[in-house]
Amino acid sequence: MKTGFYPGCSMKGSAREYSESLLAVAGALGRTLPEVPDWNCCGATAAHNLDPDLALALPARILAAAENVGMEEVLVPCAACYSRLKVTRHELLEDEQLRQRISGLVEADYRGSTEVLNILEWLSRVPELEKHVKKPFQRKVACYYGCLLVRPAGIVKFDRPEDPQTMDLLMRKLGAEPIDWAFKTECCGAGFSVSRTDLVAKLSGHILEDAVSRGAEAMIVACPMCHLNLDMRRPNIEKRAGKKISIPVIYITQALGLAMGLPAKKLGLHRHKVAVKISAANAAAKDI
Amino acid sequence: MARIGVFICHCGENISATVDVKKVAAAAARIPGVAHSVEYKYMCSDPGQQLVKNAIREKNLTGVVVAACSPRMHEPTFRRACAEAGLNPFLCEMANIREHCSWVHEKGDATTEKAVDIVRTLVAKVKKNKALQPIQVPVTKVALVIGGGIAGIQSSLDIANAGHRVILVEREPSIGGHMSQLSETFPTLDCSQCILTPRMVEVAQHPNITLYSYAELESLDGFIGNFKARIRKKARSLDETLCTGCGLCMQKCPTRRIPSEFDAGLGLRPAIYVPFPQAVPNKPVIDREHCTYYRTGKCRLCEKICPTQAIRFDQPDEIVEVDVGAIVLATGFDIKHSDFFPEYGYGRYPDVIDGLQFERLASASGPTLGEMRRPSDGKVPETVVFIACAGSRDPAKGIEYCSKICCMYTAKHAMLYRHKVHGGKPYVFYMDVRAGGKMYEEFVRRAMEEEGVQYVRGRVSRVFERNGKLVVKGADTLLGARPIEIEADLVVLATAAVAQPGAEELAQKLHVSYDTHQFFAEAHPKLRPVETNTAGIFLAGACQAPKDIPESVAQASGAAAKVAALFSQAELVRDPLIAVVDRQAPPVYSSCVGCFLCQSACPYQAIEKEEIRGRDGQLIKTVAKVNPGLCQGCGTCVAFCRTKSIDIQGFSHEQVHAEVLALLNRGERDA
Amino acid sequence: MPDFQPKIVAFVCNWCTYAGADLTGTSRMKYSPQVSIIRFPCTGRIDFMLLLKAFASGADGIIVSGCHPNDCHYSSGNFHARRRWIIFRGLLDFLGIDVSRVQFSWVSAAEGAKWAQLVNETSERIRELGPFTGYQRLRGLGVG
Amino acid sequence: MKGMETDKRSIQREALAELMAQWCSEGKRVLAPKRSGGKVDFDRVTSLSEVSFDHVQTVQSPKSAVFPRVEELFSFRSTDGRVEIRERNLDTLPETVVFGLRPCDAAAFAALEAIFNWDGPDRLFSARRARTTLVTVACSRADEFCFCTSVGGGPGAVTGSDILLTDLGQGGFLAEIASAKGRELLSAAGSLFGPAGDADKESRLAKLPAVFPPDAVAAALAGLFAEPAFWEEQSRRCVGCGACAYVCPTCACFDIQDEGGATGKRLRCWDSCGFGLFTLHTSGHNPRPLQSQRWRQRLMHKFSYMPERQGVLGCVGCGRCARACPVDMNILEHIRAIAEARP
Amino acid sequence: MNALQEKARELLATKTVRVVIGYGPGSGGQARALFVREAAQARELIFDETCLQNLAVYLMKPDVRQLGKAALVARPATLRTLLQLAAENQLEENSLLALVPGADGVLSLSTFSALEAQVASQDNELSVAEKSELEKFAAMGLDARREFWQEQFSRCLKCYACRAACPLCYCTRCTVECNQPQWIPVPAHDLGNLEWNVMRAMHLAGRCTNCGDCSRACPVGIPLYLLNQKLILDVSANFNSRSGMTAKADHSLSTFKPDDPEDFIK
Repeated sequence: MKTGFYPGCSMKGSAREYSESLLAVAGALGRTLPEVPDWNCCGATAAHNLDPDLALALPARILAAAENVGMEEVLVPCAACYSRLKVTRHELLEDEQLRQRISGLVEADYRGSTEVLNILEWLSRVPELEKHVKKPFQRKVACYYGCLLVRPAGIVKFDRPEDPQTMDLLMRKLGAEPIDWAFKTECCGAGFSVSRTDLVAKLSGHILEDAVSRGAEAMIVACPMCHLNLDMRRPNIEKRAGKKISIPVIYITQALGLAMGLPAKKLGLHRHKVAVKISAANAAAKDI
Repeated sequence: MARIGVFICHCGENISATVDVKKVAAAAARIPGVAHSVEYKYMCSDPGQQLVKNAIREKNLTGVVVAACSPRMHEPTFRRACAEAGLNPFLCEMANIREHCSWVHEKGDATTEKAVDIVRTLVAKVKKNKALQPIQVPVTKVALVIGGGIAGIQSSLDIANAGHRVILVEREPSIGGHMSQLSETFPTLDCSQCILTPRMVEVAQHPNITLYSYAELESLDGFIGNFKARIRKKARSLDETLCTGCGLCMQKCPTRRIPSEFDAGLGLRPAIYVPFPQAVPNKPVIDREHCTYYRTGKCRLCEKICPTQAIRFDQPDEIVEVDVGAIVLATGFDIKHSDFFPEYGYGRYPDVIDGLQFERLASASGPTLGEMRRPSDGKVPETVVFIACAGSRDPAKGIEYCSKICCMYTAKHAMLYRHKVHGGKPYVFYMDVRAGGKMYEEFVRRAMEEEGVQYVRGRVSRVFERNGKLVVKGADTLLGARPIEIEADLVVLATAAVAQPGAEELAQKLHVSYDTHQFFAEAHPKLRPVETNTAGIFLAGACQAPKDIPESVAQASGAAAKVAALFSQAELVRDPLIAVVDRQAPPVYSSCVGCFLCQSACPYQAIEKEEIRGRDGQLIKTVAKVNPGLCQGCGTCVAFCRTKSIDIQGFSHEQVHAEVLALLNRGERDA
Repeated sequence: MPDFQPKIVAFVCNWCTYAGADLTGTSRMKYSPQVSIIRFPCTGRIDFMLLLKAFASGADGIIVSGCHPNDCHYSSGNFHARRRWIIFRGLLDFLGIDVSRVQFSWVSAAEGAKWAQLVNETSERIRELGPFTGYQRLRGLGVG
Repeated sequence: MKGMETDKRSIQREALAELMAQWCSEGKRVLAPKRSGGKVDFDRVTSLSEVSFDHVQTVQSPKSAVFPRVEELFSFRSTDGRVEIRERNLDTLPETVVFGLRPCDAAAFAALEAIFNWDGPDRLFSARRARTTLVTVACSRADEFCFCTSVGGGPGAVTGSDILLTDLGQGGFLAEIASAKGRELLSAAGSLFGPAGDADKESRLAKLPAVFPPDAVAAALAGLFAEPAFWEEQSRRCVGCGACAYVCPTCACFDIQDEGGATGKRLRCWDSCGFGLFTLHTSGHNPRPLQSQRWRQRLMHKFSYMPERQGVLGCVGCGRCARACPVDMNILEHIRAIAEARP
Repeated sequence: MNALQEKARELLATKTVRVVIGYGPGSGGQARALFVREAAQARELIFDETCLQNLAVYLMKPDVRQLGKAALVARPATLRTLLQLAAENQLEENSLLALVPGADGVLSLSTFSALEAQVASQDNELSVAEKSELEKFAAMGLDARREFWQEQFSRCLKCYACRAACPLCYCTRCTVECNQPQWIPVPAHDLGNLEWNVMRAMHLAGRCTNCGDCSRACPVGIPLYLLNQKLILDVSANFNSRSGMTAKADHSLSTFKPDDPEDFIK
């Protein structure tokens, strides 16, 4: 199976550590992840708010590029990019006329052979993942999926839309104890990160508070946007809540890297706003 | 030589306004074999029919074509008229020159020509018609009712009261079904058991009813009037004739912590048990899965304690074979807790329960003796949230259909809760309230307006626990889709009503069809809602689709009436429009080669194997044979038969072949 | 061929399409008089040989219509018919016989309007195709 | 035609082509062997270049020239219970030249005539026969299925032909004019023929020694009729199709069919005694229910009944039935077995 | 004696079977059916590339059936035919021994499960050449196909050799023999020939096991195999089914799936 990698803009910017940790983990697992050649922006929220054709054309071009070089699937770690690519693929395959029109627009023909994969799908396919675990992640963690990984259910067809389990199962394999909580798929505020920080403070605040109140020691995420809101917007959240909330927010790839014993630096943990203290990420030291 | 009479109807002006009926009559008269051709204003009127009858007698007609309206309208009328005049009714055909001609074309030569074409086609057909005799099938006047819930009980009683024998088979140790589990019933709030128990007793005591409880249908053969059913009586592990139902064994049984099916898992029962005190029959069964003796080989306490020595540990299952003439299927429904909505936490939080569990909590005979106490800690819930459509009407995550009973029972639940916990706060999350039915809407209004039930129109996104409360997150779509959270002590899900788990398997045993949700399929959604496509098998209650009690009872009585009608004759008389397999004199016997591909094509299992043997008993050949009791006359087998050995009466090879040729060859090929 | 009036035979089942065509009449919808109906109990009853007989007798087009899937009065006759037509069409096409002259359809008892539309569309198409001379030439004696 | 002196001439291939063109221009139907898709069979031709010369034998015999696969006997119309019959106009039947048939085929016409005119003349057959001229080409090769010499014929036998051509090589043919019809043809195109010279016909002919005497067969058959085991053994692999009869130049069984309804035609179609249905009675009784009995009938008819009743053998040794048989029922082999089984 | 001859000799000598239906040398270098009823005659059996006939045809003939229990030398298509006959109630289990000569001797199969296993192990698909010939046809265009078949059928004599050679045309009364009504015109004219050939193909749809004997039998060389193979492909493409794979009644035209294709139905 030839698997390509679509980083998207976040992974090259605000979420560099997601990319770094992913590549570090992939390397340690003995897998290469060639980037989709000449990739472009997926269009994100902006495109599909403005121009429906553009919203399909941008991901279509990415998919065509991947298909062209024989990639049977593309790993899209950013949940937002994943959503755009997945939805585009679905729409194009449902409607042959649309597919031809969009292919014409981007002057590249996507025939539908390349599948789109999110990070959780990719990781859960690693056989005997637990065998790679050197330092079991013996913490209570809150697995946070956000909106885009599991929705719309009819299109992504991944996990249970309201009560997903894939990340919980993965974290269990790493030795962690996922908590039972109610905010797995609640909205973090997402795109309002810039325009309505008050909303983000409220929504993300609820998420963090519930996780903390149930004893979680870390939030595990798989989306740059979620990470941004929960981590970078922590001062706003704390201000609104009127209290300090110190739970760290780490990417699933970082959690895996830690469990595999990779150095923190390589996993980009130092880039977080909320400090991830890792004197020794093992069972004895509880201060991640 | 054929002598066909053609009778052309004007239908007032319905036909004659666009078709030149005189021309049609004249053209028909020229068709070879037509001995008589007339037109008349209203052929279906008494004088019109008289015209037909007189002509049959006077002109000695061998066949009749009435060119008028659709045969679906008046074929029975004219066939009856022919029979009255002494002509076999199956020698009469209708040429549809109204619905298929005068009403759909403009006035003109083409329309008249088409009317002539239709008449010529039917004349060609009727020349090949054969006099047919109705089929008579003997009827065993015993009914088998499968399922002893309210529908099965009602059907059994109605059939038994009509004077026929009934065999009632119930899978559980007692009859009563879901209705026996209910607390009170909408919209009258009368006690469910109070109205049901007398019926149960009546069943037990009725001289015409044989009750097999703790029994299941093993297999079924035969056809309408002549079924042979094999019933497996599961071992109760005791001798029913000796057991007095004293209940000592149940009191002494050391294995006591088994979740009670009757209490929907909220109560406990011993390993030897009756499901509930009013059970019929009131004789216990040993649950071999949990019984200490069956698990470890030691105990036999009940055996020692039984005053009549009724316990039989080594009792085997027993197979009973019965001949029955009709079957009523009344196997009911189930409610599904499954993971349609895992985010509601059913199974994770003990205080998230389903409607049936709420019934048990509210029932005076339930695990809390009717006191409203929640399962987790026995606390009286101060706030209760009822979630309607927890699975129903949700094609994305649940099932697409409406479970029909939930709106009403949810209103009832909320009301019952208020009656038992006066200061309690009930909330109902709903999509729409569907309260069609006598006094139903009024009942719901009462809940909303007089009983203080808070109806919130919106869906619940999730239920989670916080600080010992169940937080119900949802939206109130009537208040601008505002998100709301309610901290509840108890959450009740109106889960979807679905088919019984074994429904598909049972349907296959009985050869009745079922829908995509495994509910049994009625023969026609409007006009034959009680029949199945298999003659002699009828439906009652929620095994067909979700239904409330009055509907189930009504259908049950309907099914009973169908059975009684069937049993009112010594023999079943049916139209002979069925398939027949060629039979000839020796040495051919039949042109059938016995490939039996027709068998797999027949939707009714009507094709049987017949062994033709010589006088010495030697097998000569095995050929197909149509069971006239089962065949419904679709003719699918006919089109499959390579040797043209199966033909269907009324639409025979010769008939349809003649029609095709006659239709296309204006005035040419009329031999 | 403006004056060409095609001959079209419709083989229909009694329970759905025949009743649907009755409804067309009851609703007084108009359609082309070139189509005449032959009634069958079920599409499952329709022998493929009858279609050949119709063509041999001079039909320019054929309509075969019955109950929608899952609506068959006999529960599965139409499913059997559908398989038969799949194979039969493939064979005719392979033999160079234009299968567009045979229109298969599901018309329910409630679809009076669909029946009228089906008949009109089919007649129009057959009119455009012209007489089925390719087949009709086969009539009579091949050898003098 | 027996006893008539044959007139010998020669003709070059080009002249033959011209002759054929002339026939066609006169409106005659010319049937000749034509190669198509690996098989050689009689078909209508308009030029000599279409004609095959290098084959041993055609798949079908030329009998359809006088006894077509299907032919209209008359047409009818029934109105008001009265039937009106319209006879065929025999004058419209085509003048036909069958070209390139083999001497065995030419001999077969005598058998057909004997059958069709046995108890009275068959108008249609006789009219066709009268309009048919046979221009035969002698055999330069034979194969293992040929046995004309055992049934009274030969690769260069003239009997039955109107003109017999023998390929002398280098584009030249010996033409033996053997009948009045032949002479008519010759007189109409005399300039195309040359003198015969002293061509050695025999050396050009296939060598085919006789393998059984026909008389011995007839005698043996008489004793074998009531020996079912013999026929079962012989016919076991026969699958009962009609291929042998349909390709046979002398098989003349037919079936009468009406086509149409009140207006229609009565048709004569080929049939075969090898079919189980051939002798099936309306009652359901079949006097020849077994394939072995039908096989026996076929051989008896050709080698016993016809010599006895019509004084002509029903087999000309063309070997077509054996070549056409899907299961290799080799008639020669069976006849030899019969001849040898002579009690 | 080779393995096949030895096997046949043994079966006859032990009276396990009464006749071995196999191949022997025939005219013109071709093989022909040979009915071996004596052990001594077993040495006449041959098995090589000339042995093409589907001998299962003889199992349906009363003259052969009366000989007693048979062993039948079976080619791959013959085995499929046996299973198809079983599925159509024409062959009882263990009533016959199918002899399959192979590199490791002669397999002798009598149970349906053994036949099914053997068939499952062999190649039952149409060959690449067969498929490409059909594709060529599909590409020819409607008119060209019509002309082709009209020319082919115009030669048909209605001798029914195709039918007689086909082991699945075992009907004791064929549709062509029905005259009330007369489904197929008796005369071998264009219409009669077309209708006969359409009917023959339709009646074999979902049943034909592609032995090719109909085409080999046709004296005038009509390529009937094309029709059969076309329908084999259609049945497989549309219903994902293949004849002759199982002894259970599993006829693709008398069964159905609710979601069978229906894009051609309005």
